[in-house]
Amino acid sequence: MSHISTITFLLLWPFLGAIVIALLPRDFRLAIRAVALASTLFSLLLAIKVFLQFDASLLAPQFVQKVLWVEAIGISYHVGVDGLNVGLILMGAIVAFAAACVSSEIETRHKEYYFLLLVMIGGILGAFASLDLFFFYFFHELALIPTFIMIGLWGKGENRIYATYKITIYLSIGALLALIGLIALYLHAGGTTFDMIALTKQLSDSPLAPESQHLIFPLLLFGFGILVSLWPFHTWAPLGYAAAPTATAMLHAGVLKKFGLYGLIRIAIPMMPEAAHSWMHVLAFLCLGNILFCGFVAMRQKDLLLLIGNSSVAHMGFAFLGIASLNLIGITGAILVMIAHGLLAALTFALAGYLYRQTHTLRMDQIKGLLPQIPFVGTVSIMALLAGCGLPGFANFVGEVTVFFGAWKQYPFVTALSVWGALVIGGVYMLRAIRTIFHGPANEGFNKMTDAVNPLTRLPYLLLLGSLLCFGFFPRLLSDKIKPAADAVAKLAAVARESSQPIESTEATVTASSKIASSVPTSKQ
Amino acid sequence: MNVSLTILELAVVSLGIAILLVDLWLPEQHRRLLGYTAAAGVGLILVASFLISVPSAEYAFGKMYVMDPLALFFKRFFLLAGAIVLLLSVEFSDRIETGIGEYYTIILFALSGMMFAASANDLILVFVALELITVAFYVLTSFQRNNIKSLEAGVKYLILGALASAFMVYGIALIFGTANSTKFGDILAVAGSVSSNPLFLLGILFVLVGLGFKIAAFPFQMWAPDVYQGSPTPTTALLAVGSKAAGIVLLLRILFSAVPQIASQWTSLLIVISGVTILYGNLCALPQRSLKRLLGYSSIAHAGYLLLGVAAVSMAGSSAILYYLLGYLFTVLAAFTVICIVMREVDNDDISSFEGLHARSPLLAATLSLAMISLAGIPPLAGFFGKFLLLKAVIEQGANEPGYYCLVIVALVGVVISLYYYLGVVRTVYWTNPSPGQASILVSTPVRFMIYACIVGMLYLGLLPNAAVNLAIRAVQVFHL
Amino acid sequence: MNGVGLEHYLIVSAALFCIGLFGVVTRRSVLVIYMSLELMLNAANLALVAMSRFNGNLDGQIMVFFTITVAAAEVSVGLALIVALYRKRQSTHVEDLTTMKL
Amino acid sequence: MVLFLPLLAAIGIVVFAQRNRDVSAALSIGAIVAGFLLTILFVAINGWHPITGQVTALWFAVGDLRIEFGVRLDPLSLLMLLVVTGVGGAIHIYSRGYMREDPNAGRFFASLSLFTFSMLGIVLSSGFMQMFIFWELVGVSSYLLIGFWYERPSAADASKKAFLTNRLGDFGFLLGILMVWASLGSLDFQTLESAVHANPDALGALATCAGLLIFCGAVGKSAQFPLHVWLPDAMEGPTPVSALIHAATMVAAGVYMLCRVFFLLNAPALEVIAWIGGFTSLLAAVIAIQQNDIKRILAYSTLSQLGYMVMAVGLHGTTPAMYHLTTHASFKALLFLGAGSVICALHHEQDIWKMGGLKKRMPTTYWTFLLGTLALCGIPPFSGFFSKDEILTQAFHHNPVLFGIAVLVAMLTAFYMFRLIFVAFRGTARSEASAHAHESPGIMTSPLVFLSIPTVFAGFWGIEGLFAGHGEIGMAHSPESLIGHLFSPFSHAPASAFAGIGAAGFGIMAAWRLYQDASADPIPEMIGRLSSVIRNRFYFDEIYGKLIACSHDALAQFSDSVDRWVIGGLLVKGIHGTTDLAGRALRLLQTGNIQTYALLFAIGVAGLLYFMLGNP
Amino acid sequence: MTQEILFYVFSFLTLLSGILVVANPVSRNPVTSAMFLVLTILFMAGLFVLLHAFFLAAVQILVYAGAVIVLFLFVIMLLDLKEEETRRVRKIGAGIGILAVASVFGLMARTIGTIPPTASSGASRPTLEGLTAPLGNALFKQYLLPFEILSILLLVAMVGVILLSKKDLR
Repeated sequence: MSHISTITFLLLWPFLGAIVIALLPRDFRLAIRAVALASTLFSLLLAIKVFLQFDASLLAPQFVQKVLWVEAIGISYHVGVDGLNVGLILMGAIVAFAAACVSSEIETRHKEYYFLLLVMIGGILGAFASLDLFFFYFFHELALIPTFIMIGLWGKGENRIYATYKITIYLSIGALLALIGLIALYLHAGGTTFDMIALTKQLSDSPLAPESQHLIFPLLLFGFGILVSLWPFHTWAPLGYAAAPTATAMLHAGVLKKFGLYGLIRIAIPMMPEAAHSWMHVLAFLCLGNILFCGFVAMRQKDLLLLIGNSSVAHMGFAFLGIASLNLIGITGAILVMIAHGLLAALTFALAGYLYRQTHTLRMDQIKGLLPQIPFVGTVSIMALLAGCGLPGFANFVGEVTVFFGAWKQYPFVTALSVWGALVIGGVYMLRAIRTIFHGPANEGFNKMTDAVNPLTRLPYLLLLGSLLCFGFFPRLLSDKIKPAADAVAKLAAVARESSQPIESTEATVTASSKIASSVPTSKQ
Repeated sequence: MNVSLTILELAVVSLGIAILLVDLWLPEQHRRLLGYTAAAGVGLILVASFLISVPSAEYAFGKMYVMDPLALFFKRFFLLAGAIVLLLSVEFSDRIETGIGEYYTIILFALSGMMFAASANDLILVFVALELITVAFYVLTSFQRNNIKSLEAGVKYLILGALASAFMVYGIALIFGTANSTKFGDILAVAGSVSSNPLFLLGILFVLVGLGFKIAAFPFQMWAPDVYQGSPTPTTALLAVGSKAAGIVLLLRILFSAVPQIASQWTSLLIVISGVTILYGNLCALPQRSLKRLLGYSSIAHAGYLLLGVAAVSMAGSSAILYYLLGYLFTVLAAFTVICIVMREVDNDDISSFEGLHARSPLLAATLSLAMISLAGIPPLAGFFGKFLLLKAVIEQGANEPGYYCLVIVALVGVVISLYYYLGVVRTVYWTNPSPGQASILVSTPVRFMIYACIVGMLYLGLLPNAAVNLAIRAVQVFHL
Repeated sequence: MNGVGLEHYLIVSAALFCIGLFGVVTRRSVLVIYMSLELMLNAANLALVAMSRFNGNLDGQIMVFFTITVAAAEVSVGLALIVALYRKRQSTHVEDLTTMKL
Repeated sequence: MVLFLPLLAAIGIVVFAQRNRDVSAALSIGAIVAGFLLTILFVAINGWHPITGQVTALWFAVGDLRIEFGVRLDPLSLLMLLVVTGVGGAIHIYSRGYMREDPNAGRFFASLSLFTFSMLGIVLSSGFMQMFIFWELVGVSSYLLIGFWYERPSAADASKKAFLTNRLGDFGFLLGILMVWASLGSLDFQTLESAVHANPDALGALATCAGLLIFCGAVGKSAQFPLHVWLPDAMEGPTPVSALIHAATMVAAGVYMLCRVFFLLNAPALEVIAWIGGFTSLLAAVIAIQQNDIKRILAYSTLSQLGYMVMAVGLHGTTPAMYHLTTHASFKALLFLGAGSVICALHHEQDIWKMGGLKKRMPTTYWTFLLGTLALCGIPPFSGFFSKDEILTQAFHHNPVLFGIAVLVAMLTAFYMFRLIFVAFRGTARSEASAHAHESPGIMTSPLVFLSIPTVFAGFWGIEGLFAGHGEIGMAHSPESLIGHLFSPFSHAPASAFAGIGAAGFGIMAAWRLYQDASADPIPEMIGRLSSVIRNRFYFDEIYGKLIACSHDALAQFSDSVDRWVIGGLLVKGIHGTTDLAGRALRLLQTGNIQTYALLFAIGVAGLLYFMLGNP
Repeated sequence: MTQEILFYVFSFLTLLSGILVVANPVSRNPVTSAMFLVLTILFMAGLFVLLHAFFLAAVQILVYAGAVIVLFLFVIMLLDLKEEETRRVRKIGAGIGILAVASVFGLMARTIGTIPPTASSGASRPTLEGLTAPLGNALFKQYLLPFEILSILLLVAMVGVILLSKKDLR
């Protein structure tokens, strides 16, 4: 391989930064921070370049680089972008830069912190850029470890240790299940290559036996599901995010968490479409657990961080729903939701982190009426929270609506409830947060707040908000790039649908639609 | 008779005798030099071993001794481990009141035993080599003879070791009686006819008991925590790496070279043993406060992981074991190096004495954390890729026998449990602050060098496993699978 | 020796082996445990010799030779340990050797 | 162009002029006035039936799903455009005066412009999705406006309530959209309309359901029963906001939407719509007669009038509905602005029983207010008469029961409006503030005057022509037809016309009798408990509060406890605890006693042997 | 026939004294155990002779009885070990021990019982004589390597024993 792909550079920068930081003396705080900012900025610029140069009309992955790594079992370092991940990488790079920006809140052990942060960022970007099953997993794990350590070391709150353990154990279980699934997939496909592209092609030509599919798919589904906090394996998420330092929460909730969803779309569905069909019903109902159940839980939270955490879990439900619908619209919607939620989660956690630094608590019964004191942060927060309940103009709305359109035909009943979750439940808890924290009369004791005035301080928030608005106003920027790849996935899924029993599914639709007819008057209250 | 094949072992033995002799005349203050000399000598032999190439298996002493890629792989492995442990012993020498020269010598002799074991192609040689290792370890374990823990560990190891030896001898007797030979080649030749003979199977089982004791597999694992805890730290390190690897290589040889048919019949046994060992080690390690004891339990768990590869009864499984051991070597030695140095300051291996290590010595803290992370099987370190290969090998067999899937689940549960206590160590190292009285720890240059070597080894194996994997795959070609 | 075959010898050796094992399991003096271990090794030797004789193969007897040597070495190290231990603890009871547990 | 001016203004204000009141006001007003003028210009040039009926641009497309953004210009939207820009413009100008003291006026005007933008978006939208998007945006901008004084708990609560109630409606709306899309495969009004025309049964069995779901959206936005509760509370916002949102434009969006998608609604759905409209109008009117807050009276009156419009739609009368919408927009805005003027003059006093005698002190306000009231009550020749009359006629022809209700409502309307007039403007001052009130400044009264023009004259030219589709009926109206039109109600449907006038007259008389010189409300004495029931709005808020507490809160509590105890506690902690326990238990095996180890060793061997050789 | 009788006698005596080593109902003194161990070894040497392993029989007596047991006794005397104190008699432990050992024995015996009786019927009469010369030959030619390793082992044991038991080193 003579040339080195832009993507490789994109991944390389954070790692290079990490190495440089490791070599710098620990007193050079400014230099350390500058290195972190610069390396993430370079990555961001490269990601933008890749995004702009990406040609959606070509189905094959672009900016590819492939280097044989372990010859004996067919692992190679293979990176590249196609429609499925181009947006995610861009989103990841944006969030990474923003995360590096907000890391100024760290006051102890800068060196270790930025080192871990950059490793995490590199891992995240790598996980999404990988076209090799092994590296896909490898980078993800690489990003997870700094997550745990950062939560433990720089986390906040009393039970951060418990949270660290919980998030560690949960995510490890998920990752390991997925790993087993991936290995099994590799072996059942012949055990010659870990290359995703080759595997997808091979498996679409000669699909796996149904028994194998039904064995492997649930492993991947639940393994990835746990990583994305699929209900009922979600309890790690709110707690973990509440305890995590801001940048970690941003990166994990925003980007790394999407790994599971991405894996489902990238691997599980195209490679095992038949099993996907039989399992998607399960997923569709579990995602209701995310949307409704976690939505309700979010309504009860007293701590803003827990609320955001639960709402982030709830939002994952929409992505699951989109995936469960197994059609072009749904999958595109799921990816849109992933990107949008990534930006949004990063933004909300960044803001929550800012508030926390000012107030040292985020309990909603204690802090009230902050808006007049911090107009900038307050306004951005309100916009973020409103985006969280699916307001048009923000990218989330586009994603969610697309998901609804995609899922409606498959699961009208589930979709109806999800719409309820998106519009009503989401509205209730987000507005509640706005109402208590920003609106209303100010509380005594919180009148020494300082707003973000410095343009550099404002930059991450504006960057994230701007991206949200940009994709919200011009969703075609994303959707046109996603569509061909999503279409390929949906087509693979559709092939299997035709081969499986079509009668059953229509029956299901009819019963479900009669259900909806009866359920509508009651659900209107 | 091709005696020249044993050149490496002979070199080690000669080195040992030389050290023993030089020790007699060396003044007290130059003792340190002795250790460095021994380590350098082993290192030299290691380097020299790369001059040897074995395209195919070569035999000596009437096919009793074999030199093949597998043997060479393990010889190098043991030499590497030996060099590091010797360096570690130098660091440890002030805590051994008497006979440090003898300590080095016995380590070298144990090393030669391991190297013989790697080449053993005859049950008698297996027995003798194992006994050399074991007896050497009896002495090494109880070397701190003023420390009751060390003596206690020695007694425990001795009694259980002798018990295991007895079983092994009995097993060898039965195998000899039924197959009428102790040579692997002959056993393989007649295995078809005797593999249904219960007496032969009994013999194999008894031999497995003996080896199971060495690698601390369930149900012969009881000694491990006590002995790990009580022994001088370099001994523990060598025990964890060398003794276990010797047991594994013999297990592999016997099962896959001599009686492969039986091995493939006994998968259920191997699966159960592997699974239970993993669970036992990890569960017991959970509430552990003594770091060395924790590593003892963890070594049981790792024996279980290694047995995964054995249970897979496949080339992939065997090569995964080799790779895994290589990673384990760097990881465990790194961990014990840190423990050794920290315990030099406070004679206590309780996890609490590692509190705030990050402030006292960032290098040691990072090393210990990396080691723990690698043991837990997290990328990008060696432990991850090793587990990956092992799991892959096991899943590969899953199509033939569903029990393998259960084994995979058990292994996963084990990994998750292990995360808890490994990260607990990391937490102690980084989360807490040192108590005021504790000064920062100085690390001598050779040790620093050694630590770097271990870290580089972990990272190299984790990041660029290609070479090691190829090496392992080539080494296991000797098996009749 | 018509009536006495290999299995008789083996049964005897197995019985002796198990007697030794029983001793290891139940006796509490480390010394007696060592003796029991010797019994076990001797039982194995008996089996080896019998096997050797009935197979017409001398290797078994060579093995016995080695076993005896190893046993002697083990016992000597073990006894030295006991001496060292006794100096520290004034006891050779296994129940006194439980500083490390759990 | 019209659409984006306010958006640009909003962005401009946010980015550049948040601190500068004058600039932001100027930007905002300029944008909307320009929009108004442009609309007029457009109509003047192209007439009511422009050649370029619809221009669209693809916004987003995936597979079957095509979301297009377009501008649809037809009489319906042009009329609405005029209303929004015209009335809205007046309100903008008025706001300049009303908000001159407020330090956050910049934010106010930004929100106002955003609102106008969204509203225009709804009006001009060419497809369902676009409409839904702007629909939501209207919701949020109204949220911002109602909660403008967010430091006040009541305002913050009201805005939250408004948004959430709207959301409930939107829920149905979106489901309806999904349903329509699923069966017809398009979201474009034009395509849909032709599809429905080509095949009336295209929606199949779900037609009623889909129609009603879409109607849900209107129920939320136009505050129909049972989602009417937000509107009165929304009066917590600044008065121009009340005028803009809750009188003229936002609430009208529901009616407009119904007219826009009228082709999708089948008979059963319309039946339901009509009844809901009728019921809402009656309910609101009854509640209105016992309210004391000047803005709340107007709010309930708005509710009632919206009920009228919805009922009209339900009775197949989109034209009357739009007609009434237009006229209502102008006179209700007028009334609100008048009320605002009063409130402003009385230093934010809103209780009518603390006013009185304002006629002399605030003549402009009074007279314009009176004009508005007369129009609202349907007294000829004011505009309200004509539009209301058309609805009555429609009801008369289609559903006599609803006709009865409508007449009753007309009477009640006249009653409570004149109660307001008598109590607030006539008589003597009942408080210090009202005694010293002064007329508002010109910037506030000029919109009043401006708005009173259509209030008075809008009825003269009617709007039937617009929808009939023949000829160009613009501003230039021939006097003959105008005169003829003036009397047409009496000629072609005398019954309903006279019923309306009669009812109104009766109401006025009753109000005159009761409140001519009343210093306190005599009604509570007359009807006792019922009064307090009415005053408390039939306890709808309380019932809803309970309902929500019982449903969502209970569900939330349930979920939370399941999360906390079952998943987090039982499962996670249970598994963790079991593991830990197993570890501790197993550890006990390691007694440290070599004998135990040996024993376990022996047991292990025994087990091993048994396992392998026990069953040969 | 004589051999048969001798076999049974020696076997019986071996086992009996073996039992008395580990479970002497009369004495718990290590010295007694050691003495019975000598007996066991002597009787076993008899069995060796019956198996024509004359050299090994001699070695057995010389090494074990002559050296190992003496070592035992030496240590016992050196440390002046008294009777094994009977603290709590762990009946449960002993019971489980008996059970486990009995099951091991049962399983072993059962396995041994499965050998085809041809071995004992005398069909293939064993002719091997465990004489010194062939043994020595094998030991120093074929088994040179293990022999040498054993020498290292003995060296290790020697060094170890000296280190462990020496009272004060330097």
